[in-house]
Amino acid sequence: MTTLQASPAGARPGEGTPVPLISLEDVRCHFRTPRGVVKAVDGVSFSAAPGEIVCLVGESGCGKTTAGKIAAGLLAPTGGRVLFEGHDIARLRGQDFNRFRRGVQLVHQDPYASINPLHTVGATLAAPLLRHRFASGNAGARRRAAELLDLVDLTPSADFLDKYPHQLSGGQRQRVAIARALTVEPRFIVADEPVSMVDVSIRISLLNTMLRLQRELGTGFLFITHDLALARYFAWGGRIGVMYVGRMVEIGLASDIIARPQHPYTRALLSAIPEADPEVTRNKARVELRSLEIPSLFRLPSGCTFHPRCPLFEEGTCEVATPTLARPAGSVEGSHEVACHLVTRSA
Amino acid sequence: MVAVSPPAPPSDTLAASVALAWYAVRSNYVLQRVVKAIVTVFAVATLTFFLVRLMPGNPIEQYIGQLIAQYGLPYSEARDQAASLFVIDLDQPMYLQYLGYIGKLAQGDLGTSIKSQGVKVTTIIVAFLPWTLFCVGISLIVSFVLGIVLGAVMAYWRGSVVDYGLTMIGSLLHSIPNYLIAMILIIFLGVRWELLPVVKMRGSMSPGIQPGFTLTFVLDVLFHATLPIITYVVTTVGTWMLTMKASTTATLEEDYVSFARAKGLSDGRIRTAYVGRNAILPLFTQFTLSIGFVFGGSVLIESIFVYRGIGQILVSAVSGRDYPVMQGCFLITTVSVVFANLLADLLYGYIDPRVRVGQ
Amino acid sequence: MTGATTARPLPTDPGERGAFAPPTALRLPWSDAVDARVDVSQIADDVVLSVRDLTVEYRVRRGAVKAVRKVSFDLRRGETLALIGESGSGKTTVALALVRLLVRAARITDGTVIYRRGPRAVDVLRLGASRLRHYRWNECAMVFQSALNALNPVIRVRDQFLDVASAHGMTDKRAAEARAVELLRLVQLDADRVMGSYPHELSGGMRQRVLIAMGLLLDPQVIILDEPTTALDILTQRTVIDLLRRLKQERQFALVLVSHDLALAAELADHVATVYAGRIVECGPVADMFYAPHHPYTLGLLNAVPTLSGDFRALDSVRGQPPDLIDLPVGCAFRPRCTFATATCEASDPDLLRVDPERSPVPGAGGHVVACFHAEAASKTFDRHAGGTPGK
Amino acid sequence: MTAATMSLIQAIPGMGALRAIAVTIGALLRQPSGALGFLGVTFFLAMAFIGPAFFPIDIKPKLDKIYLLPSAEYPLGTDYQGRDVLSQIVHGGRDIIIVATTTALITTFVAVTLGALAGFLGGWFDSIVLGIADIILTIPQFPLLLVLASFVRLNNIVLLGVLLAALGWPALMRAIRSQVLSLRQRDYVEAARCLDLGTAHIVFQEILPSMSGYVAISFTLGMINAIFLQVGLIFLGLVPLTGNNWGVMLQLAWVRGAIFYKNALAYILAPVIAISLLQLSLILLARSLEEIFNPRLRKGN
Repeated sequence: MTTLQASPAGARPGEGTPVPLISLEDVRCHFRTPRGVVKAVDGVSFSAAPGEIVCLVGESGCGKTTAGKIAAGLLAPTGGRVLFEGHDIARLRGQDFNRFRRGVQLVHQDPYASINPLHTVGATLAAPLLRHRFASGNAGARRRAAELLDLVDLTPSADFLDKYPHQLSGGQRQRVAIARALTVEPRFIVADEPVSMVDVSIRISLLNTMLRLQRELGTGFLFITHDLALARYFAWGGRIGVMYVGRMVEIGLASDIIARPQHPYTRALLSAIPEADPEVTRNKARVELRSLEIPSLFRLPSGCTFHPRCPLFEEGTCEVATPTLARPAGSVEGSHEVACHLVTRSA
Repeated sequence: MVAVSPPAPPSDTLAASVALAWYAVRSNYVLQRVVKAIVTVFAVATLTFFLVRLMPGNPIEQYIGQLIAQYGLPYSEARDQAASLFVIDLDQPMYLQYLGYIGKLAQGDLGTSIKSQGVKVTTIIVAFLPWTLFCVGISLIVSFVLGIVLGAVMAYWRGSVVDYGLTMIGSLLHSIPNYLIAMILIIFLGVRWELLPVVKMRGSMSPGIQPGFTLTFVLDVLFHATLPIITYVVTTVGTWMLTMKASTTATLEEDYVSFARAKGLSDGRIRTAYVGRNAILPLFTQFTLSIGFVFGGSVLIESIFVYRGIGQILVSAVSGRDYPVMQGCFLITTVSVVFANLLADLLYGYIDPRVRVGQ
Repeated sequence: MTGATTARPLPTDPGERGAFAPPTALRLPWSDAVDARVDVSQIADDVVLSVRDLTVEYRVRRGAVKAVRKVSFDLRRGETLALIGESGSGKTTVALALVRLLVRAARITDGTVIYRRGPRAVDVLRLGASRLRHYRWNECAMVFQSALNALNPVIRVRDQFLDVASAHGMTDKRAAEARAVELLRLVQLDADRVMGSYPHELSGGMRQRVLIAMGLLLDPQVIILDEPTTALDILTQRTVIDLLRRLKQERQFALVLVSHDLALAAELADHVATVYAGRIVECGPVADMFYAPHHPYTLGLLNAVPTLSGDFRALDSVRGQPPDLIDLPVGCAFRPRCTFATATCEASDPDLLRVDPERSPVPGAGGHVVACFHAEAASKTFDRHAGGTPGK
Repeated sequence: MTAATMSLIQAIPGMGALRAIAVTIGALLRQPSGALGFLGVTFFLAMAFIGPAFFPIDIKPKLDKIYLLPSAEYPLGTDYQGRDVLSQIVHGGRDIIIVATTTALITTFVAVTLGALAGFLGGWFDSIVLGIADIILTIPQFPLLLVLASFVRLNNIVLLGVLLAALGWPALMRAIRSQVLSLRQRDYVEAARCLDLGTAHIVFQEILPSMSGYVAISFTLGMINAIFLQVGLIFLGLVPLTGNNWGVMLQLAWVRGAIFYKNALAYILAPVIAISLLQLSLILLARSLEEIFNPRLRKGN
């Protein structure tokens, strides 16, 4: 069924891939607003190997969507660099830039807003196919569009080609959005909360489709979500990065982050999430925070931005210096990094 | 939002302080409105100056020519006389002339009428502006209040005969130009059915009446203002009705209205504080636009009813080519509108807590 | 853990209703509100809200949307009932019907909603305007899904509290304000700051807590919450959930929780009802529902929820799309999406039947009921999540 | 709005402009007010541009036929010089409609261009254009027109159109600008950017089709305002337009005191009703267009 050229087989971190497919290096994105400067993203670094799944997790306002847009090249960072196959995308020109442009695609959160209501599904898919010569002629584009719809499990594809978005459900629209991203045969897809606006009962099948694409086509994913349980499911073989008000506070293998969270914020999140199991969820140990107040993006706390809420807060340390990502005590090099003075102290 | 490059090192340059001032203005609602009002008045003053001074065949040269032809004055004398009328010193370079003109304006000197020699433009304005302000002000308020009440009724009873009828009337009134309504009023109420003594109602008050706070005076003023006020109200109320209906209908769908019902609040309280107040908010921005429209319309309405207000003076100044008067009337009309807009804007800021951002 | 909650005696003296009980003057007499058409003896002693055959339709141009079809359940004093289902299943419509806040296009075509306090009871669907106004908030408070828009944007929080107080006869402004402050502190808000704020100055979580505090102002017997945590951040969600759990214990109100979030139900509910295409298709004590579900749809929902604990396992969604509520499938509405469907399912719509025969077949009355011809077979295929141990 | 209307409208970009117009008219005719407005406008266009071919203008003064009551020979009576009023009405719409259309065309063009540029470029350009627009919006239009009319001789239809357009663009420009701003922010535009579909595709396929309805509404509103202003100017005698048009009829009737002649009722009411009906048709049309296009515009927010 699939006719896409599979990219080089996916690689796991630590297996020694020399050049990551995409990497963000100390990326900053500051917005100037009438009320002051907002540091939406403030020094975030991570990379993804070809075919790898990386999850960015955090609450609203943590900068995960901004980071995703920067990774997709839709927003220019105000500091730091984005590398695609080792090259700074800000310096890519002509053919090289086009290779990046097609190599990284974005799937938006809201399938009701991300598809132009005026075009049929077929027309939506045909435009990029024809423009980038992935198909020739209307008949060719239509054939290829049908294949792509099959690929995202919108079957029978012939039923969907001539439909308008308003005739589709949210889940079906999101599949169209994924198919549209696949038209240019990307090697990496930034998926920004792709299932948060889709009904609970069909979320998993959408994720399963995306996981199959990753397996079969070798497409890497940056999966952005606020739901750690979804992150665990989707990134089971990959990595999870946890963000808090513009900074990455913890990143590591998905299994490590979920089973052995190190950063107090990650721990608080994991302990706070209710689970669909009455016994488990009612007997969960809670991490109590010192404050319920979410810091204003206009006036971020000094030092570690989490310090006013952190249960481990230590005066004289946390509010003074900004912690950087480092290996926590007792972990394998490269598999797990935490930005916390106290957790990494004894490492 | 604008993405900025990495924070620049702090500098005390002029550009930086200008930028700072700009942000201060943008973030303060009241300041923003006041600056806008000042800029508008300034722009209009500038426009009138350059129209008078720079247009080909500009009134100053025309007037000088006229003086020479009519009275056989030598050029220099004619020129001096013209310059004094227009508050412009013609010997100075253009930019100084402009500055001088603005300076005189700031002192309230608008020049002297050409037609009524020696009469200060300010005197004319002081005599006629209050009548227009009175008429337009009353009309705006009556029309707004009436439109809001009717619009709310239409929204609550939407789909009923009342709603249907009022919508039809509203659309009809909305579509007929105000001067045509004025003519229709005169034709039917005055001439055909002879219900109103339209000829007697001309002017802003009857001759021989002593101004003062006496009943006779107030009644007489109202008598003369009746037709203009009816015209203004009739021609604007349709818009308010239809807009208020749409706004109320939208507000009725809001969660906080259903929530107010869930809380068991009384219908009266929900209608006023929850639906009414929120539904009126979007009408306020339109209200400011309407001030200018109604004020501008006074030009036509006052001519038709021969009402002695600033609009009629403007028309006669234009047809009589009395440029200083025209210039002054136009300026003062604009300033009135700008000032009324400013008031409405500030009132809006008071009513809607959400616009007071930078407090 | 047992699903059925034990009934607690209703305190006779208002002073016993906890430290935050409102002054007695606040409570309007429930007057002569005994509805002759309501036979109180038919309703169990501890039931505060008894819904029977509730049917709601929306009239649209294409026809009648059958949003709620013959829904029956009992809500007992101090108990939490969660209505779960996907969007468009009719769970919100049920909640709105309980306080009669349906939109114009909706018609309640059948059913009764009996509200009971002590020996008196009324049919909410037949209350006159002034009694309905009293019933709302005084007896039954409903907090909507969209906490962000539920507060009037141009009025300070203080005045919105006072609005509620004065609408329900609480004339002493100072007492009402003091009580509001008390309640805001109870929901862990900086009461003085919040009282003087406009809604837009508060975060989503703060607004949600303001609404909950407002809900408690008159100490109602029943509180209905529609998706109380959906728009909130995780840590804020946790605060709200913990708060609800604590308030439930302290204040003894009965709670109807409407949510698509199974985890929220698992956390807070005593009873859970699965709503599909306007019907309750399964209802039972929370442990039964999560550990021994009998309806293929409940099973499907549970199998589609990723978890944080336990072993990693592949999940899958319920296949297919929700049915068109104007043109429902013949027989069981879930049949087109069901893996267990047979010819029987097309012949008729299955009735709600008890899973354990000695309990009542009415949802919420303590038993586990299911509307499926293949409940036994479906139940056997359920593989419990590998976290925790069954509560029985 | 029904699903059928919805799909019809959504089919627009896939079709030619003519089909799109046909579909819009079809949708208009399905609403009572839309049908009325459309038929009214069509009637006035036909009367102004086809009518003169069948009704020769009556310009000969007939002193024995002054202020005649309506009769079979003169269905709307005669004027102060004994000329046929009906023929003047038939001939009197053309200039008004031409000026209104010219104004609306220029207004729409300027407003769409400046609005789109301001919305897309943002920054200083946006601030300046918006500032100018705000100032023009605040100045009362009619007095400004009077002042301008005293400097410029408005004896040319096109010039009048340009002048009216110079005052009419700001309101429209603001509306277009906010449309562009909101459309530009849409996720599907960003998706097109991400797919590198090119600026031409984004402008002509993603953004403009969603605005076509809006432009049509704006055009109609522009005409309404232009008719109001020009007739007002003519009525005050400030536009020395010669020939026949409803404004001149009104002015002459007014100046000659025709309102005081009871027999002249039809003469003076004829232009009043003609102008009012034309305005009413245009407003009904604009409102129906809004109803057709707006739910979709709002839905995207």
